Amino acid sequence: MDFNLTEDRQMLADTLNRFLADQYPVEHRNKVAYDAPYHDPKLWDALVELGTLYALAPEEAGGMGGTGFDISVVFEALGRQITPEPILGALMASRLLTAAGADQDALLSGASKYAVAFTELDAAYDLDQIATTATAKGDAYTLSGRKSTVYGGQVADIFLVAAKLNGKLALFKVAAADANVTGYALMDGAGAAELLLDDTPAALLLADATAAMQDAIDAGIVALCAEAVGAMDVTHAITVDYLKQRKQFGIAIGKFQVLQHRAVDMLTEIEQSRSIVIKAAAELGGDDASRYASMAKNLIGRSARLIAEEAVQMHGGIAMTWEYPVSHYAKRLVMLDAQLGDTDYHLARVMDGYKAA
Amino acid sequence: MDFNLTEDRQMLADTLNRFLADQYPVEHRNKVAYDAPYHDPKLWDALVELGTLYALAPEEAGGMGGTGFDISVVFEALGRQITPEPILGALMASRLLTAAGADQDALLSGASKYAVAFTELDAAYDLDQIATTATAKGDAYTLSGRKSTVYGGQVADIFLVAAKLNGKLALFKVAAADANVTGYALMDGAGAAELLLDDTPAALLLADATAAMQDAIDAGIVALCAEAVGAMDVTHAITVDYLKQRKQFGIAIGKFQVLQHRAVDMLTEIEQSRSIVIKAAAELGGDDASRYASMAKNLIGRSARLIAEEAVQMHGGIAMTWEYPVSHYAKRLVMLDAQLGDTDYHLARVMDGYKAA
Amino acid sequence: MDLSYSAEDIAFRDEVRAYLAENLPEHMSKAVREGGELTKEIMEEWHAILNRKGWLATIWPKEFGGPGWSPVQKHIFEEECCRAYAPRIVPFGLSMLGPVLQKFGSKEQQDYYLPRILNGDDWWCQGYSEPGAGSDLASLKTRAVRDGDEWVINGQKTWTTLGQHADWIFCLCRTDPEAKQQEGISFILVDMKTPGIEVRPIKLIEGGHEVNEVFFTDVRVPYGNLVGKENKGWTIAKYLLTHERTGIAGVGFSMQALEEVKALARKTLRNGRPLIEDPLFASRIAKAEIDLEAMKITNLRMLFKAQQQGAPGPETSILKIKGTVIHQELKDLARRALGPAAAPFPGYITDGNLMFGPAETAHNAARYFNNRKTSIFGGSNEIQRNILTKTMLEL
Amino acid sequence: MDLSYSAEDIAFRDEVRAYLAENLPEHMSKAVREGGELTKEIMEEWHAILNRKGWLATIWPKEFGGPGWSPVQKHIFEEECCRAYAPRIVPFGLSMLGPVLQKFGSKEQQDYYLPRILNGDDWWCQGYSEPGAGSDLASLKTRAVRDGDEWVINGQKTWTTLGQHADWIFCLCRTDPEAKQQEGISFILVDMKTPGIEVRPIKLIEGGHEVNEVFFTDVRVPYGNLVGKENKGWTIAKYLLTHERTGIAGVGFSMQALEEVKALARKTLRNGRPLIEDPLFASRIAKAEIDLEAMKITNLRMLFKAQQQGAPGPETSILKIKGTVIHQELKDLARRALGPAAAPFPGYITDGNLMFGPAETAHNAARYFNNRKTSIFGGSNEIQRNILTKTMLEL
Repeated sequence: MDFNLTEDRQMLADTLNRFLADQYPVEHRNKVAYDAPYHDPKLWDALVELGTLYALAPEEAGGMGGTGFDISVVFEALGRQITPEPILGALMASRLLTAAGADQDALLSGASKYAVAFTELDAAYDLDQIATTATAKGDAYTLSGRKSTVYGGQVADIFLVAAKLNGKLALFKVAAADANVTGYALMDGAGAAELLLDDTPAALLLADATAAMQDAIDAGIVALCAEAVGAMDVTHAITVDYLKQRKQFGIAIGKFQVLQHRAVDMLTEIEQSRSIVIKAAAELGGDDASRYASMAKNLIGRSARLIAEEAVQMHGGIAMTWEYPVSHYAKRLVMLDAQLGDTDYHLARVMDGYKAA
Repeated sequence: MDFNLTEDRQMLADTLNRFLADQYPVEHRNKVAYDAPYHDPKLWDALVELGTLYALAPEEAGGMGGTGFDISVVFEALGRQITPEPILGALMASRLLTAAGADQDALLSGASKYAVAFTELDAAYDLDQIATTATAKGDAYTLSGRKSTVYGGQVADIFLVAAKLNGKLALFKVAAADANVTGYALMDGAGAAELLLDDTPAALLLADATAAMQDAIDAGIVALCAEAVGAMDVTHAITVDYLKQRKQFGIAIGKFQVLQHRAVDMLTEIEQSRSIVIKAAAELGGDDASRYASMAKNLIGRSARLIAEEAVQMHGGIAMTWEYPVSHYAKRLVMLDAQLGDTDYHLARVMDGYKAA
Repeated sequence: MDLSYSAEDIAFRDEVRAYLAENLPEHMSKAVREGGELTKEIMEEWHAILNRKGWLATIWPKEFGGPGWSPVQKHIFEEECCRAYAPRIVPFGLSMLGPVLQKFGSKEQQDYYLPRILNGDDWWCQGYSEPGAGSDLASLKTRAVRDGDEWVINGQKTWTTLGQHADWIFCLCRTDPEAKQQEGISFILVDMKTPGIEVRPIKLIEGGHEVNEVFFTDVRVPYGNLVGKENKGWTIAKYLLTHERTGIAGVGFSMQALEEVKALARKTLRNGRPLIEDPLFASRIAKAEIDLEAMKITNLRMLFKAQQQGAPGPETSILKIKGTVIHQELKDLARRALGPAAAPFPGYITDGNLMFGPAETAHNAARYFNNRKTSIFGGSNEIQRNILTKTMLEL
Repeated sequence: MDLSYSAEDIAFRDEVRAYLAENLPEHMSKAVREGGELTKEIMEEWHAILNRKGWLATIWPKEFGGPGWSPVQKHIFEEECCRAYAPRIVPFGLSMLGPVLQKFGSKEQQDYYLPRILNGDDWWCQGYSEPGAGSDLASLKTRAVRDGDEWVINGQKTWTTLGQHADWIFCLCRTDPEAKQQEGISFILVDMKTPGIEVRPIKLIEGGHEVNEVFFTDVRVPYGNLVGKENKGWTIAKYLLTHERTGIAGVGFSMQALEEVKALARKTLRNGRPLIEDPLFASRIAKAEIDLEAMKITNLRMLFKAQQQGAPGPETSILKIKGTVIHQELKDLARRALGPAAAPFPGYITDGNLMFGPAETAHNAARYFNNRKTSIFGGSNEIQRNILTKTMLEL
């Protein structure tokens, strides 16, 4: 048993944290997160340069990491600065390409941006409900359907698209140039796209992709949850600092016991969140990966909302403004619940396990 | 719109409150509530004398009240002293006898004690699951099955028993003398009984009793919820008083803001509880009676647990002792959730309404 | 005990309902349903419509142009307006300054300002909060110094709602810096066109422009713009804080929000079935609905008590606390119901083919975030708990 | 980062598991499962079994007869004992007085008392709390006055757990009434057979007898029963409060409780189907299970940190707060699962034909109420939050 990071991972964490704190102050983050293309291409290049993407893939796929702990280290750092770079898509695409045994040099070198298109309007979280269809035309395929809120899709070169083929969920590669892509900003910054497919040419990657998609989702959940822990840490630190600085009725509001105890309860939930991410990261790739990913996403869904709402409430009006960083952290913490399955969706998955047993 | 009690009801409330406060101090209550027959026969007589039972039945059935507000006035007063007298059974039996057009003079005069036996081990709350069976023998009937936790059953003269007859839920009258009755004390004081029926002779009251049983349950819920409001009021008052008296670290603990805000949140939930009981009482007997009864029982289930747990926690060790009244109020507040359908059961009933709509 | 409305009240409700059906323009109720920011034009137009009917200044006494309604009638009117998705009445002139002038203003002030409020000639805003003086109003710093027949005002106000539209602002200013905190404050009316005033927008969490900062640099207004006595502005501020608090439960808005959530959960498919059939989501709705049903009665009980006693008591803080919690929970559910479809930044999806659902849903996430304000402003829920601690628990 | 146990730890776990399977008598694990109060005999018998194996004083250094385990091994041992439903070890002699004597006691005291604790010759209880001095220990009033070679003790202790069985009590007594609150307190050992001691039972909320009041009237004990320096008892009390806190999360007990709830929810029919298929109930279990999974890791993280730093830090208060909340929630679920069948007062249904289910369930409601104590004693959760405020948030 050892809860220390390996030296390599600690170095990666330190590098990313230093780099982002230095190059990516929140004012800059807010500017790029809400102006097309809803991220900072220079920062993307710099993050690639630092080896961020290589950390997300295993050696056999050309990377230098790819375990749950590699993923959580990277995304916790990204979360501390609520970085809107489209790295989640790269992670999930890398898992899928690894499963398909496909080349991913262009992905890991940052030359091509990938986005993963599972979600549809009536299939927010559940793979079973995907309705986009694939049709074989000789050796080639075309896809028809609408993929919705494809995170990072506004700048993707390549989409990995889930579609029904012969009654099974299959995975296809679609070039952005071949599809109808409409990008837009998100409430919490960063971008996404609607992807309209209408007999759009596509290359088959996996004919039976459910297991690989679930693994990509599990990895994505570890990433999102680690991102949330990073963002919660910063939000809590800003809040506690504010409690020390801000005076009301002549004394620092941090002297009010009610706010003290609520700040302690936030701390407790953050520590619990950190723990469940460690567990989900440790289990990633194993037989119980999905179960612990669901546990993590549920707990984070609850704690992130608590931290966001309490941070705003304890600040008062100031945290309701665009100018004050906490508002942006709060938005990210709340909105990430709707990525890759929300609190209730994952609770129900844990409950489903009780029936089987 | 008028939220004042009528003069008659106010007088009844005052009389009951004065009488119980005077004749039924908590030490006496605790003695009779845990010693067979788990109530105070003299007090029962006195309550009957004061007209308590007549207040629960409408004029056409020989009573002088019987509306939701009559019921809530009586039970709120009983709840203030956590009175263990078996009056809930009398109320529900009275509703059933009224529905059956049967004579209830013996009930209202207090000469006969009635208990209502719906619950079974595998039918805790849901009438659909009742498995006790009735068999016709000429004009007479016999019943077989086990009725469980029949509140007040330890002293009942007559049981009104729900059993399946020709695929329908029917209602029967069973004399205690004819049945196998085992009485016992309850965790929160007062008594109940297991009723073993084995070809036990019974008189048919209603061949299709579901609607009447539901009405009796709705009325019982109004009663239990009003009882809870009375008990919560007293619990809160004792707690606030304790916060004023008790010193720690040299000052009254009521000066700690954390305890202040938690005491305020208790108050808020009690006022909400009072409101939902008023609503359920107003709707009793109408088309939406069951819906509002379910709402009341769910809200009370949540608030009563909160008040019980917070009262104990804010007191500290003293409220963990048998000697201190709050422990008994806490037990009653928590345990009444399991009577006539618990928090979850009634929430699900409210949710069922969404499907229909 | 009788929860039903009297025959007269029911007749009144029917009259209001019929009137709204007839006179509330559809583009207005549509704009309210869609949940974006309302334009100044919509708000002014709706004011004018109600004013023509004599139903604008619902809480004013008859002598000043109010309709002379009972508290229950006022409540019914508010409920019906919510039910019809009528625009909210901007409260600063009608609900705040109006009653203040009626109680503390001079005859001249009443005669001049009150008709102009009714006519919509003046759009008022409120100059209370300052940076560093939010819930702790008594520590405000904006100075007003008498110079002959004029006040000279210097300082800064903030959270000035809809100040960007305003013609006038009523301010609390410190006029005696030697006096103790709550003493030495005066209530002064200021024309926003006076030189030295600058209004700067504050962008809110969800990107909207609803509140402002207002800066005062050597702003000169007539001495006669003082309302009430010099240095006695705190009395007025307190009067406003306790006046007409029964609306603070926001029951009507929560009823709107509940209907929206249910409609949305019926339309949204999750795991292949309507979201309202998902037990976890349905249980969240049901809990909120039950709390709201109780709140309706709590609200009426306090309304009834206020009617009997002539004024609302401190227990109305319960309405503020629980009312905002319920409303915020419902707004959370609306966002949750949409799932990822709530994620787009409002305004980005204008192409009809690409919309995620009915236009009403486009602002759901924005409304959730914007509504976090309700437990903060008007005396935060923590301040309300402090008030209840003192008044109801006497701790 | 590596959550798995080392090969040595796994071997150790297997050894413990095999030993418990072999040596824990079934009547004991049955009694623990059933949840009633354990008899003195069971507790003493189990102590003796573990002592024979050398596994009784798990936290004692080897020199005093401990097994010399690492923190991880101690944790594994505790977890396995819970898993096997072994009786809890009564902590007063082994976990509290033992470490105190080892750090503060004289050689004579160590030589005399420590072997007797291991042998079970002396049953110890704790004399800390007093009426009026619960979480606020420093205000205690029990006096010990030196009279030649003796202490004369007068006063009252309360919440003395299992004091009815005790041979000895260790007490905090005020020995210098002039000194400031936390000064002037001494740590004294008292033979319960000394004249002037009276033990009165306190009946608890659920009817059980677990704690007592202990009255001291002119109780004379040798001066040499003082542990450590005169007037320096507060140092010892503080040492005990921060010593060996990792067990306070109660993870093993919560794992027991979770298994019980699941088993019960599988057996119980509600609305005609197993309760575990009821989405509302299942969601309550699932939330608690998720919180517990996180708590397991939080516990291990703090254990790991304590192992690296040599002592647990103030953040272990988190374990107390969240650990008790999770355990209490699970006890609530067990009571809820039974529904009305949880209502009978324990002990009334002894007739096998009339029982409501397996004997394990008879005490579910009683256990729920009894366990409300865990968030109160050992420094209430409010006190833990105060500690975290000061140490972790520095507010």
